[in-house]
Parts: sequence; C-alpha cells; structure tokens
Amino acid sequence: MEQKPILEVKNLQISFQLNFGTNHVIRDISFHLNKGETLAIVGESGSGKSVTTKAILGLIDDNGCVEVGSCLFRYQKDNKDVEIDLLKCGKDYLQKNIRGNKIAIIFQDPMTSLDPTMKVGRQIMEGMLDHKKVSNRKAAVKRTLELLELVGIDLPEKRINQYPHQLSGGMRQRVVIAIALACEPDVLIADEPTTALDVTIQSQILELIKDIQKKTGVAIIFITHDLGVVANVADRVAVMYAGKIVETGLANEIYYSPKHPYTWGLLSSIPSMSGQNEEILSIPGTPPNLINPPKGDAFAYRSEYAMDIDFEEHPPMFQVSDTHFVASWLLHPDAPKVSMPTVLQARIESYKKRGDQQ
Amino acid sequence: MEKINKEMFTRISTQDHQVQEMVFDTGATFFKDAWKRFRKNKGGVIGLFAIIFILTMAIIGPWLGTHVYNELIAEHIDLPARVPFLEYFGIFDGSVNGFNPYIKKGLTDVYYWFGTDNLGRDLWSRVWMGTRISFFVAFVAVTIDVVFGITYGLISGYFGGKVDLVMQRIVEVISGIPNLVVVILLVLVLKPGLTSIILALMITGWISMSRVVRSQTLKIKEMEFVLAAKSLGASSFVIIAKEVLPNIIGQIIVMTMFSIPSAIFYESFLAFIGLGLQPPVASLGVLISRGYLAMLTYPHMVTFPVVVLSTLMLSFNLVADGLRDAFDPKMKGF
Amino acid sequence: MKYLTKFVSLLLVSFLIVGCTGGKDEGSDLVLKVAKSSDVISLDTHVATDGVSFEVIKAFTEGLVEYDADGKIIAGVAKTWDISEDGKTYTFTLREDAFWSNGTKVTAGDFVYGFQRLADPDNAHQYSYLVESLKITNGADVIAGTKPVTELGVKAEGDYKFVVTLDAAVPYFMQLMTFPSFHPVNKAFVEAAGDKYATTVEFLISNGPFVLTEWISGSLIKFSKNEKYWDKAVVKLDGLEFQIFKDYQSAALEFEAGTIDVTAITSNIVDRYKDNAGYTEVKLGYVWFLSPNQLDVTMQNKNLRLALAHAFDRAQIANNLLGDGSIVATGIVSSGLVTGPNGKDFRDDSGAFQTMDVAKAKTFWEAAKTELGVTALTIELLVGSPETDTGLAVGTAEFLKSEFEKNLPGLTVEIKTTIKKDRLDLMNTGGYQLGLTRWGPDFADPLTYLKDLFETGSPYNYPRFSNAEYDGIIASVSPGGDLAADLNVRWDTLKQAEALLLGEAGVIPAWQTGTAMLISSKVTGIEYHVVGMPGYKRATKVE
Amino acid sequence: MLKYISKRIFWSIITLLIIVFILFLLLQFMPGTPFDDEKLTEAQRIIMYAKYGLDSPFWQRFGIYLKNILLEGDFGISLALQKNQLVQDIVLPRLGISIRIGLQALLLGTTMGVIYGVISGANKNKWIDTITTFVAVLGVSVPSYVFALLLSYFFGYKWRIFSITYRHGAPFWSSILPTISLSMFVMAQTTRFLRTELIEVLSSEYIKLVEAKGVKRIKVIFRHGIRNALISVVTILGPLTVTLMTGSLVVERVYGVPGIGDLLVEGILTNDFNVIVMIAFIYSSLYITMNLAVDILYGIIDPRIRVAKGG
Repeated sequence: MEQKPILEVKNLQISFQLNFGTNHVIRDISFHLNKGETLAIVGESGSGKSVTTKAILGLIDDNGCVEVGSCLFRYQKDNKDVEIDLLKCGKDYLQKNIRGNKIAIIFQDPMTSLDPTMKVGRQIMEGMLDHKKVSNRKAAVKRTLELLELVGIDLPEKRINQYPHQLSGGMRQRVVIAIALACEPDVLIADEPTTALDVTIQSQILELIKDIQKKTGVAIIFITHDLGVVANVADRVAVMYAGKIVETGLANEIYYSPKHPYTWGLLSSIPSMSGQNEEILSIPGTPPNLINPPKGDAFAYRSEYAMDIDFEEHPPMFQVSDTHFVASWLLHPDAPKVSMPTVLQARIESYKKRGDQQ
Repeated sequence: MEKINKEMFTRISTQDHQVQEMVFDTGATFFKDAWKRFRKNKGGVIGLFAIIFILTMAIIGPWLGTHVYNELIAEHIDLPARVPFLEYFGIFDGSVNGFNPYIKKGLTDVYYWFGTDNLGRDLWSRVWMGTRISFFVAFVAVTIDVVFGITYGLISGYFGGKVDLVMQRIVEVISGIPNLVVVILLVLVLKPGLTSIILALMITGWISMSRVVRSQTLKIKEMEFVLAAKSLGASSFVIIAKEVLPNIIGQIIVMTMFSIPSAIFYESFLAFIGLGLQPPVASLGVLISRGYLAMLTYPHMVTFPVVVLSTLMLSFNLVADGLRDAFDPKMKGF
Repeated sequence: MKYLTKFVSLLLVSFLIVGCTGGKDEGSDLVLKVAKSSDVISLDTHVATDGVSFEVIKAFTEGLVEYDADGKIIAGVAKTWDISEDGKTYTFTLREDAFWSNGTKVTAGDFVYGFQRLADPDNAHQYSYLVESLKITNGADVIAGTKPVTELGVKAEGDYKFVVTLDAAVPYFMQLMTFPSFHPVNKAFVEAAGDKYATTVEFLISNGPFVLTEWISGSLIKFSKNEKYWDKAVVKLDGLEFQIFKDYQSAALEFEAGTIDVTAITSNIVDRYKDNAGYTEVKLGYVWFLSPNQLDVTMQNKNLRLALAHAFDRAQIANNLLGDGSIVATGIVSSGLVTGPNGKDFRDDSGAFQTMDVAKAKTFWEAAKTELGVTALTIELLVGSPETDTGLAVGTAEFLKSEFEKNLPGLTVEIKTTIKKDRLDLMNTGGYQLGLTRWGPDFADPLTYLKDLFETGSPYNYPRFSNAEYDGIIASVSPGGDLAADLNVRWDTLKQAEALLLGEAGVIPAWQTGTAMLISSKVTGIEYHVVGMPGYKRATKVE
Repeated sequence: MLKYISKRIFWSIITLLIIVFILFLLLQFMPGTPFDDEKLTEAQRIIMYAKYGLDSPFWQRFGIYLKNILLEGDFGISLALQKNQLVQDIVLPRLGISIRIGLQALLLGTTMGVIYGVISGANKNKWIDTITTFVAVLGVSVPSYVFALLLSYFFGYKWRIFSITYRHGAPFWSSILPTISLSMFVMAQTTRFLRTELIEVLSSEYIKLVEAKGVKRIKVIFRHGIRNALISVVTILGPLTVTLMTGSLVVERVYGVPGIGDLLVEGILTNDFNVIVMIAFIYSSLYITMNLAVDILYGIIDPRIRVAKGG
C-alpha cells in the first residue's frame, strides 16, 4: 500500500462571504483518499462536509472562497501519471478533465438533482458525449442502456425515454448514479446519497454502491450525517465537526473504539438496528455559528466532558494508532480519564457480536 | 501551547459557557436584517434617496422658486427654462428653437427655472405641486387598496373552502375587465376629480395585493406554528393578526411599493386622455398632457414633468426591487 | 438616458434586420391631401352634424346652389331660380346634365325626398329645425308630427322644376340652400340600401365634384374625381384625401415633410409656424361664449352677470392664449357673417359690447354682492375637458378663473371639467351655473345667433335667457314679422336686439375662433367661408 | 385534461357574461348621452332614445343585448362615433391593426426580453447584469406614453427616421415606433422575470449536477438553464397581454393608430355604449382566452404537468 493516495486534501480552509460577515465553514482540514477505497466523511449538517467535496470539484457558490489549502489529485492522462492541485487548476481545466470525467458526484436529493425537463437518457448521455467517451450517439445509447442495467433499473429501453418525474425516488437516485458512472470516473463522491430515500430503498442503494465499487474499483468519498449508514460500506471514516475533522480512522476503529465525545454522540444517536428498545441519545445543543467560530474546541460547548482548556485552545490531532487520529484534549495525558457512555458501550458490544456472527 | 497546564483539564459544566453561543433571534431583527441587506442594494438606495429628494421638493419646492404658484402672467407665457448662472454655460438660458423669448420680450432679469406654460404660469412651482398631488393620489389610493386587499386576501386565504372559492370567482371576474377601462368608466361615472380618481384606483388596485396576500396566507396557515396556535384554541382573528400577518408583512411592503408607481401611472394616463383633476389643480400627468400639446414648439413644458414622473416611478421600482431582494429569503447568501 | 438612446437604437437595428421594407406612399398625380383631426361621424347628409362629416359630404354631393370663393351664391344643381314677389315661393330650375354617380339623373324628386327626409320627425334629425327656421310651409307641423311629411311645402314639377313654398319671406333662404342638409337624396338608392345607407362607400352615391372611394375608419377618407359630374371641367384635382391625425403636431410634421398639403394647427404650435410660407389664418364663424344659466338663482342676478362680462381681458385670450387667428368677440354675432343693407358687417356696425373695464366690473360686483346678500361667492364654471377641436377650452377656463378672481375680489370660480357629451347634457337640462360653450352659424343672418340661441323657449337657449321685449323684437324681425320686410329697419332692429341681450349680459361672448392653417404653396383655390364648409371643387395643386 | 379545459371554458363564459353585465351597469350611470350635440333638441333626444331602444328598462335592454350577442353575434350599432354603423364593422378592422401591433410588440418584447434576461441572469451581479437590470427597471417604470413621446420626439421629429403617426399606406413602417413603445414593458418584464428564474434555475441542484458532469458553462446555460427558465416565462404571457392592452390604449392615442384602444377611448368620451361594450368584451375575452391558453400551453411544454394530467 505504498501507492500514493489518489486524492489528498491538505490544510483546506474555506469561507463564505455573507452579508453579516465571513462564515468560516472549513477550518483547516486534511484527509486523503486511496485508490479503490471508500472514505466516509461523517458529521452533522453544517459541519462542512458537503462544502469540502463541492470545493474539490470547484462547485462552491460564487460567494465561497478557498483561502488556504490544496487538493492533490493523481490520475492518468494519455497514459501518463498526472498530479494536479484541483484548487488551483482553474474551472475550465476542471470542467474539461476532471468533472464527470475523473471525479463524479451524486447529490443528496434525487428529486432535485435531475433536470425535470430532460429525458433521463439524454441526461446520462450528456456527460459521455461532451467528454467524447463514446464516438457517436448510437454508442452513447448503448452505453446508457448498459449503465441503466448496471444500476439496476428494469426496462431500460423504456426508462431512457422517460422524464425524471415519472420515476420513483429510488430509481432517480439510480439514474443519478448512472450519470456519475457514465464516464468511468476514478473517484465517486456520494453526498448523502441515501438521506432522502426510504429506509428500504436506502439499503438497496447502499448495496448498489458497494456492488459498483466491487465491479469498477472506483474510489468513493461517502458523505453522511448518519454513521449507521456507512457502517457496512466505509473502509475509513472521518468525523467532522464545525469545519474540522475531529476523528479519523479505519471503520473498525471508529465503530468499535471511538475516542472523541462527538463520535460517541454520533454513534449513540444511530437508531437501533436490532429493533429493541435501546436508549437513543441525541447530542444536546446545535452546532456553533461559524461566522465567529468559538475559541478552542468547538464541540466543548455541547460536550459534557468539556474542560477549561477546551475553551482556550483547539486540540491537536492525537494519534491513537497508525490510522486512528483524534482531536480532543481528552486524549492529552493530563486529561482525566473518561470513557464512553455505558449505553454506547453496550451497543458497540452488540455490534461486535453481530459483526462476528456475520 | 505553553500555557497549557494541568488545571485546565478539569471538567466543567457546559452551562457556564452557554452565553458564548451566538444567539440569532428572529422577529425584531427581521427588519434590521432586511434593512442591512437593502442598504447593500445600490439601486434601492439611490431610489430611496431620489424619492426622499422628490418628496422633499414636493413639500418645499413650490416655495423655493421666485414665482407665485398658479399665477397667470399673460406677458410671461411660453417662456423656456432659464436659470441664473447656468445660463452662462449655454444651458437653461431661456432660448428655444434658436431664439430667446426673454430677450425678445425684454424680460432681461426674469428667471423661470423650469419656464412657464401657455398661460404664463411658473412651471417650477406647478411641477412640484403636481408631484405633491400625484404623490397624494397614489398614497391615498394605495393605502386604501392595500388595507382592502390585505383584508380580502387574508379572509380568502385563511378561511379557504367555499369562502375562498366565491371570493376568488369575484376576483377573477373583476380582473377580467381591463383595469384601465374600469378606471376610465368609474372616473366618468363619479365625475372627474380627485376623489373619483382615488376611488377608481382603489376599486381596481386591490386585486393584485389580495392575490399575493392570499397565496402567502395559504402557505403560512399550514405551517406548524400556526397549527400549534390553532390547537391551543386561539381565535381566527388572533391567529391572523399575530401569526399570519407578521409573516407576510415583507411581501406586503414590497407589493405596496410596486402599487404606488402603478397608481401614479394610472392617474397620469387619465390626465393624458383629458379625464383628470379639475383645473387649475394639476398633477404631473396633467402637466405632461398639456405640455405634450406643445412638444414641438416648447419642449420644456413636457420635459420637466416627464423627467420628474419617470424618476419617481423608476425610484419606486428600484426601492421595491431592493426591498423584495431584502425580504426574500431565497436571495439570502447561503 | 444616454444608454437608453443607445439601447433603443440597438432595438431598432435588430428590428430592421428582422426585415422591413419601408413602404412609402404611392405618388398619385394631383391628389390634394388634407389633414383632419377627427374622423367622419356620418356620411348621411341628414345624420351628419359635425364639421368633418359636412366637409366630406360637401365634397361628394352638391346642392341647389353653392358659394363661390367670395361667398356669393352661384348655380349648383339648379341652373336658375325664381323668387316670387312676396318672397314666399322659390322655383328652382334644375340642370338636365346633373347625374348621380350610379348614372341616374338628379331630379327635383331627389330634393323633395331630401327635404322630407330631413323634416321627418321619426328620424329626429338634428338639423330638422332648419326646416322650421326657413318657414317652409307646414314645416313646424311636420316636425311636430301633426302633419305627414307629404304636406311639407316642397314639390317637384316634373323632373327639373323644384318648388319650395314658405309661410313668410326668409332673407337667408338662399344661403341655407348651400347647407348639406338640403342636398338632394336619391330615394330609390336610400330605400334599396336600407339600414346600410351611407354606412360604407358601397352604400353611397354622389352627385358632387368627387366620389368617395375609400373610408378607412380612423385613418383615411379617399375621393377621386367624379367623372359623371356636370361641371367636371372645373375640377382640376384627380383626387382628394383626408388623412386623420389625432394630433395636430404630427400633422404639422407631415406637412413639413411634404406628405400633407393642408392642415390646421393649434395655438400651442402656432409660434413654430408663424413664419412658414404656408401659414394662413382662416376666420371661422364659431363664437365661444360664457353661458350664465338663468335657472340658477345666483346667475339670475344681472349685476353679477355684468360684473363677469366686464371683468376679463378677451384680447389676452384671442391673441396670447390662442393666437391662431382667433379674434375678440365684441358681440355674439360673429364677424364676417353678414353684411347689411348699408354695406357694413354686422359686427362692426353693431359695435363693441362688454369691453373689459375692471372698475365697472367692480361696481357691478359690489351691487351684485349687496343684492345677493353675500360677501363672497363661489360659482362653478362648466367646461368640456377633451373638446377635440379646441384643446384649449380648459386653458381658457383657467385664464377666466384667474381673471375673475383677480378682478372681482371675493369671487371664487371652481372649474368643472367633464366630457363634451356630459357638458352638453348638463347645459341642455340646466344643471350648471356658468358654462363655456360655442355656437356655429348655420346661415348668414344674425338670427342664427339671436333667435336660435336666446329666444324664449328655443331648445338651444342654454342660458334660459327670457326677456319679453327681446322676444318681441326677435319676432318682429323673424320671417313673417312686422319689420322683416324692410331690410334697413330690420338691420337696425337686429342691432337693437343684440344690444339688449348683451346689455343684460344674457350671454357673455368671449372670442370668435380662427384657425391657423398650413397650406402648401403648391395648392390654390380652396375656399373657406365663415358659414359653411370649405370647398375643394376649384382647388388645384401644382406638382 | 379535456374535462379541465371544458370546465375552464364554461367558467370563462360565465365570467364574460358577468363582465358584460357590470359594464352595462356602469354605462347606465355614465353622465351625458350619446346624443348630446350642440344642436339636438331635448324632444329629438327622446325620439333618439326610443329609436335606439335606450328608453326601455335596464333589464329588458340587457336581455335584448345579451340575446343579440349570443344568438346573432350582433353588438348593435354605433350611436355617436360613426352613427348607425354596425359596431362590429367599425371594431373588427381596427382590431386587426391592434392585434398586429400587439403581436409585433409581444414578439419583439419577448425576444429582446429573453436575450436580455439570459445575458443578465447568466452573468448575475456582473456589470452587464447591472446594466440590463437597470434598463429593465426603466422599462417597467417609465410609462409607455412617455416612451411614445420620447420615441416620437427623437425618431419622428428630431431625426425624422420613422413616421410620427400611423399611416394606413405604410402599415409596417409606421407601426415601428408604436411597436417599440409597446414592447418596452414586455421586454422589461420578460427580462426581469427570466433573470430571476434563470438565477434560481442555475442555482438549483440539477444544474450543479450537470456542472459536475463537466458540461461547459455555456452549454449548461443553454441546454438546461434557459430551457427550464423559459417554461415559467410562459406564465407571464397572460399578464403581459393585459399590459399590452392597457399600453395600446395609450400608445395608439399618441401615435394616432386607428386601433381599438384608441376607439375605446373615443367611445368612452362620446358615450358610444355599444362600442365600449364590444371593445371591453373583446379585451376581456382576449385576456381570458390568453390565460386559458397559457395554462394549456404550460401543460404542454412542461413535461411534469403534461404527464401528470395526461396520465
């Protein structure tokens, strides 16, 4: 695994210019994505996870601005290895070479992410034709039918000529996935692809994504607010809070030995899968306003484990293992020893058991 | 980092720090926010200033000039604009079509800033008085039709069902007749004059307001806070007054700002076809329609009222646009 | 603004590219093009009442007699005419070469039918009252409906002899025979056309110098020379065109561009054209006057009326406000209307009344206030707002208000504007105080004003002026009256009547209209008259 | 769909009848009569009233009128403007002129409006947007007759490029200025509307997704943005027609266009009842038909509605 990561985000800072001031949405984050793996970025809404991925594709709104940071992307162009900084290469370059072509994205709400006035077939073909992935229209149609089949849509010949509103939510999301796969990208960003769907459809889509990864080997960044969703999908997980990554590690590390109180909170708030009457804990309070980011650890304001230092200084990344990093003063040697809530502990135990059974 | 010491790692209660949370209050700050956004809109601000300027001139303008309002001086008829000082630059020097009637008539030290009309009346004071009247007509008409439109829209939208159906049929019928036709006929039936014009404008003006209010009400009445109030047993009146109305006030203000220029336009059009106010009372529309008849010969008679009228309407629209953007949450930055 | 101009140009350019071919008027030879400010209301000689309609009718029909350029009566369809000794019987001998445009002959029967149709009460023709003023035998009874139209004192003796019998000698009879209402009407054609008669060009025949070929409502009235007209040798024009321009300024610009040969212009733009070679002022017979309604208690006060009569400067109105050739009305009978046995114009001979005299006005005003028992008074001045042919009625009213209020302290004048129809309605029914209105003479005799407007009981007596002495005088000089026969005595008595009327301030004349015209120097021979319509028959144009 | 349309048509007819009734009622109270003329006597006026059936009671008159309109398409005769002529004979030829100029203005206005709207919306908050927005505000706020005055002053009088008034002999050439004057508002309104719509569309998720596909900005705007924004522009065609009608009243008067707007004003000023009712009737039916047409059209061009109703 000495291969360089396909995508490497370093010290990214993004802010949005609002009428009232500057909203510091992303405050110095770094992460990487290896070839063929699935990285889940998890956090509450407003934590900055969507903005990060949009920034990678240069899709942030006009009032947004990348202040510092780089995003190295390595890909093959004309059989040569290319390494570029996506944040500096300009929109034209992104449009021509990257978007859709190398990095594709799936949005959260399939209801709004398809052009309502265009037949789905055309929407799928659009990218291939524009990027000259297929030689002609006929080939495009053929490929589209294949894609539709790949994403599990029945009667592709019929669907290709239908409008989005004629399809169900799940089908639409499958179409969106088909669009994303149209140009055989290296990286697929799935921005909460299942949030807007029914629970049953959710798992189908998750299965589909997993399946596709198996078939195509595409690297996936999976963004979600729900740790439960990615449990079976993610190789690695990064937990974001208030524009920062607070904990990152392999999926097992995050699920079975989380270290950050926020991760605890997130794990506790996963609705029970066993259907038993387990206690579901929610995290009190709301994420902070980032126009005037709080001093120190932003989560401290909501944490029952807060310490004085949390309000003074932002914690550095403490390394737990080779792959597991946590930004919390609780891991400081001087900090009092606290452990995760017992409810969560019980839960994790049950997960482990189930995991073993599987 | 050097400041870190052990004591800092004591656990504390979160309550102590709650105060540091940014508190965003809605309600009172809604208008403040809107105002802040509005201030960023250059067009709106310019428009607002223009309105304030014209309004001020409408109030004090007639007395700023050197001539008496509405005084007919037969020797001074058809004089073009002449302003001291500016005349040395070749503008506003009182000449028209290549000759200077001031000199021709021996009126060497007479100055009419906007010139005079064909009865020898000072146009400066008439234009500003006319502006005042146009303003007055528009404000009164709009105020009344806004009140009526809001009431109608609220009732129709809030109560819905059969009430709404009947009320909307009525609106449909009324809006099926071109406004201008109704206004002209009403003014005639009621005999031309200030009151009739206001009344006619009122009768036709409320429709669009009622529509906007209705659709907003329909939206808002399904919202949770209204449903909550309902389940708590609040009376319809209280709900409308306390819950619905405050939430559509932005839209109402915007609509009002759009209604004013249209009222001014209708009034001026009536004047243009000769069905205006009773002379010698003159609105901008009256001045334009009279000046138009001499446009070829003495363009100044039509120019000044047209410029004021157009500026006024433009400004109201700019302000209305600005307000709409300021109130419209869709346009909010993020 | 600068951007706007640019933007508009841009629009234009794009529009031009879209494809347009500028259509220009096809140049037909010797067509006189006249601008008119309003459209024809009716082509039916009897239904028509307005100037433009009459002007058009006059161009395509011809009566028994016509005016020449100097206003002398000359032969029309009638070759010759005889007046009986007592002046009560007129016998017209018609020419045999007069034809309708459909080829039928113009006969005495057409005149009989025309007269009868005019008088028929069922039609309620506005000008039927002329039959009465002409004293045509049984005229009054026919109009009142008590006798059938066949009893009217007109008859045809054969095809070419038309006889009119009157109850009394009428000095202005021949003049009225030029009036379009007395033009012949072809019975067979009218009856065949039914309701459609004279509504479109197809349902119309002519016997005048021109034939109407096209009438496009609101824009154009086209004539061509009538090849069947008996006097076609005199007609030099190949055609005539009335183009309708609602706005005088546009018409004037078209004149400047040379696409229009004749147009009237309003006082607003007279200044611009005063030095134009084509500028002419034409005196018209219309007299504008203030009508004090004597049904109104306040206006019954003679001193008040006199105060008003003397309190305003008529010269300012005529010369400064209007400046289009209008003149001060020194009396109610218009200037240039009629010349008396002494060779003098009635206006000049009768003298000037109600001249402006502020001191006198103030005296009357004081007296009026005392009599009315008031110190201040508000009167309402009724004026038609968009009076199409006189855009300045409102301006004049404003001037009057200012003059009255300035010269008669304590008097407030409230101007009430309304549409013309409503103004006339109010004046007809007496629902007004002081009204600004006008009267155009129908025939060249002072009676057209003095009798029709101010005799007790006259339907046109808007002021409700009623004075037994005045009525006596008018009766005596009217056709059939004691003094009607002796022209000199009649003349003096008419002057006396006017003096009485104006001395009472039964009416307050203001000005007599003139029209400023722009007539191309290429055009000659259009005949304008104080009474009656312009004649285009002898007009010509050089290319 | 068919049921919906027939229901709409039914209501439209009812609405029209009510409108005719309201107009009739209003005219009842008009001051003066069509027959007031300087030289018409009171007695003659009464005869005229009887002759034209104006002396009968209101309901009877209204009944007869309605019957004539509905059964015979007869709108009566003109009482004052062009005496004794069938009103439809006067109105219909003029209607042609009005409709032609109206359509020209609609075409020019919407075309220019779409162009400006796209330029403006696609370049949100750039200088070109500021300029087009300003022009659009100017267009909606400056009264059409002021435009008419300006255009006729500069193009007709100062520079003598176009005919200052409508001329029968050159119907297109002389209708350019009226068309432009009328189209200003349409242009401005379309620009404003399209701009807002386009901005909204361009900031929508699906446009983001199209961009994420790596489609060129210009293609994004044309292939997806305009397409979606234009659909809703159809909805303002109804209100725009009304504006055109109102505008035609004004503009026809300034340019002396012998259209129905001008005729209506003349009719009102001369109490020509039948002319007024017929023109108002035409206006109302045009408006109602236009609204209906827009609704149907909207259903046709927007696949969301099309299928929803069809299936």
